[in-house]
Amino acid sequence: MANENFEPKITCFVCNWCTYTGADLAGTSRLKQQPNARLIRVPCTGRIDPVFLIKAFETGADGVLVSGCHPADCHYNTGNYHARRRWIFFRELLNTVGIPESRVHFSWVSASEGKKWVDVVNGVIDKVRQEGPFEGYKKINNEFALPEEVEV
Amino acid sequence: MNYYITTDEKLRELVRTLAEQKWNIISADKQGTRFMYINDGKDLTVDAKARPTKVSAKQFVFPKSEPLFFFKKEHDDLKLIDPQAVQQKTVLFGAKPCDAAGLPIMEKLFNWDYKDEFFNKRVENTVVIGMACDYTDEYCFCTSVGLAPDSEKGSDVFLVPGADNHYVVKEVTPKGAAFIAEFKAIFSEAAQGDIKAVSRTQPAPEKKFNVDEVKNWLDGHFESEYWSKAGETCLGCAQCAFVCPVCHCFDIVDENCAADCGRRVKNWDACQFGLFTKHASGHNPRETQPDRYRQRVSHKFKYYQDKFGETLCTGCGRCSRNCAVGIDIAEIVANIPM
Amino acid sequence: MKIGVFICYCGENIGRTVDCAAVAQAAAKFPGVIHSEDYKYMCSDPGQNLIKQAIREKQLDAIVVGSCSPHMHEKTFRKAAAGAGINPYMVEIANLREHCSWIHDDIPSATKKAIELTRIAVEKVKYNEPLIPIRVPVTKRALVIGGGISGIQAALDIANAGFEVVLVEKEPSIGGHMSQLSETFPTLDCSQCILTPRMVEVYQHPKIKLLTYSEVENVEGFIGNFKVTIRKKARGVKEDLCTGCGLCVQKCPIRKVAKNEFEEGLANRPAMYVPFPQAVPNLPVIDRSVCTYYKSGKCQMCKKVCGRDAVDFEQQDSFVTEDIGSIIVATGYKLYTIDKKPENSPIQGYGEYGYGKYTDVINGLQFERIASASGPTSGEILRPSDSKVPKKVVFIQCVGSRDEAKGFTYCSKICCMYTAKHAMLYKHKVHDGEAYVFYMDIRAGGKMYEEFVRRAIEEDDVKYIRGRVSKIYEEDGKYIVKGEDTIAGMQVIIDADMVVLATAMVAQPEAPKLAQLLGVPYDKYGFLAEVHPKLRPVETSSGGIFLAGACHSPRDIPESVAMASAAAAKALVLFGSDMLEREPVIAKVNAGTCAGCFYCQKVCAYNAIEQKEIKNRAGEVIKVVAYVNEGLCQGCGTCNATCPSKSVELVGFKDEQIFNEICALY
Amino acid sequence: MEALQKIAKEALASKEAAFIIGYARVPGSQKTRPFIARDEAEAGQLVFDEYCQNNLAVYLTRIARPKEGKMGIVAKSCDVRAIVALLQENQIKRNEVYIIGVNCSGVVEDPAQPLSKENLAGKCNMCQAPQPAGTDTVVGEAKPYERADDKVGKLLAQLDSLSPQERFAFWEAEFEKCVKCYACRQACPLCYCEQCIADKSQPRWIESSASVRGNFAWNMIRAFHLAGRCIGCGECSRACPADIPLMLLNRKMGMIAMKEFNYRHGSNMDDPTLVGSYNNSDRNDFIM
Repeated sequence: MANENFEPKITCFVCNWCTYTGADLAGTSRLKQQPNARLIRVPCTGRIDPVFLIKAFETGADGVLVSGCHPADCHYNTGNYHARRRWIFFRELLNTVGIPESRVHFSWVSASEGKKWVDVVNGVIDKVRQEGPFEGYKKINNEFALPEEVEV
Repeated sequence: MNYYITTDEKLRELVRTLAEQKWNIISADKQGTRFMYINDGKDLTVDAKARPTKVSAKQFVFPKSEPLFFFKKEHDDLKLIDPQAVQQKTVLFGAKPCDAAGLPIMEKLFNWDYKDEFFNKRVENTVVIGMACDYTDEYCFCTSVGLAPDSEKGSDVFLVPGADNHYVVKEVTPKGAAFIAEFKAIFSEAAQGDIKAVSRTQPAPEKKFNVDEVKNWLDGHFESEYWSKAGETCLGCAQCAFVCPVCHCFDIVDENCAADCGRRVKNWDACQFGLFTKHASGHNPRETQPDRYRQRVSHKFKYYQDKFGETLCTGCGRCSRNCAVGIDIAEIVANIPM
Repeated sequence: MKIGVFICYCGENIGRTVDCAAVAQAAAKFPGVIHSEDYKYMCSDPGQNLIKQAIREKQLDAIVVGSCSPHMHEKTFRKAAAGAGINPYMVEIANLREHCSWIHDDIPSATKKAIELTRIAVEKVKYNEPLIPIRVPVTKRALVIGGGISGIQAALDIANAGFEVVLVEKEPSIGGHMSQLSETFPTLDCSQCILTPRMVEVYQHPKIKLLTYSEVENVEGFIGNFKVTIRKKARGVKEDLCTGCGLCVQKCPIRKVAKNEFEEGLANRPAMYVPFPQAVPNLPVIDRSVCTYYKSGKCQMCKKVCGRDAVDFEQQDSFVTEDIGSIIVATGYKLYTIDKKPENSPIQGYGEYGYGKYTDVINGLQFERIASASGPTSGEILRPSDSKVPKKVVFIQCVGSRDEAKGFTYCSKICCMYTAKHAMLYKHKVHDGEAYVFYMDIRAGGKMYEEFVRRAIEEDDVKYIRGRVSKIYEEDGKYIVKGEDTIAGMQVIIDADMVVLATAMVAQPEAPKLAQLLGVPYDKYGFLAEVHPKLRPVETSSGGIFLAGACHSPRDIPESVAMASAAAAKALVLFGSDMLEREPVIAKVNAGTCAGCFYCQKVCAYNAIEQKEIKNRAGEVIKVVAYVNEGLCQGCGTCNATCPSKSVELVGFKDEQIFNEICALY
Repeated sequence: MEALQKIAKEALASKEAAFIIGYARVPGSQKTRPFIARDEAEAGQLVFDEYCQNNLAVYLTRIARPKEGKMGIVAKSCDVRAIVALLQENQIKRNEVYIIGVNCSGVVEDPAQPLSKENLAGKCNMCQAPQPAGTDTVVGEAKPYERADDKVGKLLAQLDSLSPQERFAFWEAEFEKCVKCYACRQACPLCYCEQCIADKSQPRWIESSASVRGNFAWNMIRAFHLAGRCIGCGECSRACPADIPLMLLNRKMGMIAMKEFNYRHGSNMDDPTLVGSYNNSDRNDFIM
């Protein structure tokens, strides 16, 4: 498929205490990853507003990954539970407007799961690469591209 | 003035020709919601009996959102980039008199001091094919604001429906004449005698008020008690302004394209929004919804008159027809305790 | 805003895969950046001086450091910034090491990513604002959970420094596993003899409040200000009246009704019992699951004989709430029960060695009791089945440990040493006996440890066989141990009289539940996680909560004691100041736009959102809005994401900052 | 109708209510529209019948609060749910409102046409209890009516059967029509924020331009903010001048609330809200 040469852009929103630290551990352990993910660190998955995801697609993300502490492990006790409840709605909403599950991923990665983080990141990148560029959003983003960059 | 004859089928053929020549072609949609770009003759909707579309055609000369320029920050420099120029030739099919009349009314606002080149360029590039209207409902009041179902104001070419899917075609402006000349195959010349009388099936809208009397009253009744009840149930949405063929308020905002670049955009705005007049301090001179409703009526029937000698209304009735809480501007104006 | 960017090579760590100079050059072109440079070691003194100098000379408002994880050096660079006169919160870190150079090989793509990570940080810092740390008072009182040697050591260290300690132990007595041991390696001194004085010291210490037979029920609050609810389980004995005379235990008519836990099931005990003679406190407890009274309402012998009327059958669990500033977790370990698979655990069963089926296949702690002078055999090595002296004993190491197939990847660390000790103790007591040890490797790192193992082999003639045992079965009263000697390359068959399994150390089964109460991460085995494996080994990611002993990972007594003292020292550091500075990352409400739906209040885990009335000039309430109690807010930001109108924002991670970060990714 | 007027007059006369938010006839038409009766004479104009489509609960957060007396409101059972939702969300207190419940026999979709199976408002199809509960008083009688096809449900099922690309294209065409007039927001009884996220400019999460992209953001966030909260009155769809089928999204969220949590917002003022509470056993299978 033509998608093999496509390098997807993955915007990740991760909590500071579990996933960010887990990603640190992956680094400390020198576990190699594909270079397509960009992490934005927030204190807790509870801080992650669905508008972040929309903005990520507006800035050209082909896929989004949201990750935090496992249930019951939240540094702030319940932030991830509230986050999960929002996601249950939001992912269905995105899916209904045509932003499919294959582009919006969620995971629980703890501070000790460096290996899991690598598997999750690589898995998401592979999955989105297979999906190809997010043409739908790219088209509506085009209106915001600087004129000289518009393909006529 | 020259007359021509054409048919429904020929107009569709015209659409095909125009599409080949890369014109922008605008027609009402089949559902009667709005005007839209079409590229295929079969999508053309020219129907004198149709209710005016819910949203007027103004966005093709005054877009709901129009970039004025783009900017890019480069280290310690700021680069401005013009948007792509408005160039494409455009034709608007089937504008009712209450739609077409909006263009010359708005033209005054966009040219009284600063000449809005975006608006002017779009108007200049657009051929408006107006059409006599054969629709009347309780919301229509074009006759109250100096128009009529067969007003040609704002049209370059004017269609009057005849029998058997025929249209009598009038060239109204030189631009219209040039257009007809360019597409001679579509418009066959007709002698005065060839024009068959066309019978309307609907009565013209009744005259609900006199604009001069209304203006007189408005001149002296800014503080009238009447307003407190008139706008009381208004929910403060901008539906009325945005569907209106002549409401022209806009807001200018900067939007991010990416971290180091953005665009300055001119967006529709509306006086019924609480934010419209809200100051940065938090103070709002039009604090309540009745204050805002007074503004809407006053702008249409007084301020625009004061400034440009015209009523800022074509009597299409869209704002009232669509209002979720049944506010009818003609009723409110007609009920003014004069 | 004038921003400075500083890109660190971290020696070769970043520099090897990221073209740091190129990153610095690219950053110099970012809007707002007026200074950009790279340096070998930004965290070093000269590196920090570069930053300070640039801040002063170029009058920078904010800086971005492209370096290691913010978890590593964010504080360092904040301090450096503060040293040069700008607010320490005007600093952002781009994680170019853990999140870039260490995980990628390709220099061009890693460099491109590093530039983007730097741009994210630059865009964020544009909306950073100067913040002032929040100061909260510290309750100078520690809670130690677990009364084994780690908990005892931590409690004594803190108490001896003059601060109050609440020590909670779930069993009726403190002492933990160490009290069960016979002798300790590598000195072979008597475990009880060195431990008991410490237990007594705890009991008598005026600064230590000892709560045995108690468990932590709930934890609220945060560093310096925890509120801990402790459940005191009903002993059936009034602690204030009981003198510990032991008459009730002697008179309990059902003598051998339950397995004696302390003796690892090698002996029985009555329903009314004291766990072991040296128990602290020396108070009996009624085992309600077996006591006749609780079954039929009859007997009451203990109550009748008690001269102090201390027996209370109706006693209920009670709760105490303690104000605590720091918590030390020392919940210890358990031995892997090899006969069945634990629930909800990655651990698999380990059936083939016949534990639980063959009476004389025992585990290490059972051997400790057999070898102990105070144990069921009074220290004579007799096998459980027939109380005969075993003439051939096989010791098997790594039962469970280091065996992925069984669900364990880790090494239990202490088994090499205690197996050598067991074999040695056996040989010392049964001179004509034969001791065989099956091992994978000998891991004897530690002072005098290697020498100890050599002594077992060379002086005590313990036969070490490198290889695994495949099967044990019973034949003619012997346990046939089939194994492989990988050095000799042959099969070994030993007809043993007794087999001792060095089973894996596992976490306490309740550890995850406790960790959840405390908000401390744990691994899949239930061991609690430290915040940094090297530099912060006793601290957890929850401020004020520290780890001691085997609850963190398998470790022996000296290591546990050292860790306990380290944890105590961490608590004492906290108690060293009256006020605690907290990160000013807290939520703030915009009362002007707040609509008062109070969804923020519903999602707040800390009850930090209060309701506040807004009045007009006439004093009339015009609306009720949310208000954040700064002392309680912990800065998770869940309210911010929940608020539909974005009227509450988390300082430090405000919408504008995150918006800019996302926009930086184009 | 007389009973309604009588109760309204009494409530105004006794100063129980400062005003009554109700319906009045549009002159010369069978159509009705919201009307605020402030005295007994005005109370004589109040009507209720099958042409009363509006959900008047929206006015409870829009209109200036009276200094004395309660806000009186005429409410169908569906409107009562909106009122209960406002109670659940701290926007009003029960003792601030005087609720005149009206038994309902269904309302029209198109007010130019009489009520029929074909001309039944979408919300009436979903109605579970035409008799309002928990009101201060109830008038009228609820006659059974024939339910029509569930058009929204059908369209949603059709949409769900498409590929994501096709769904995106569907919404792209729909949202292209959006003019950002915010009629959907203003007509919604549960959109009561003093400052909508769409009006917040620092940062501007939702572009104020009526660009397709800005319209996507707006409509997604609008639906999300109503997830687990929308009571299904359909006023957003009815108010939309661009005929965007907004209820598809609201309905989808409502279906999730029902499927995952067996929850209907506005059913009981003491219920914990869906957003703002959680359960350890909430669905977790979509999280790696």
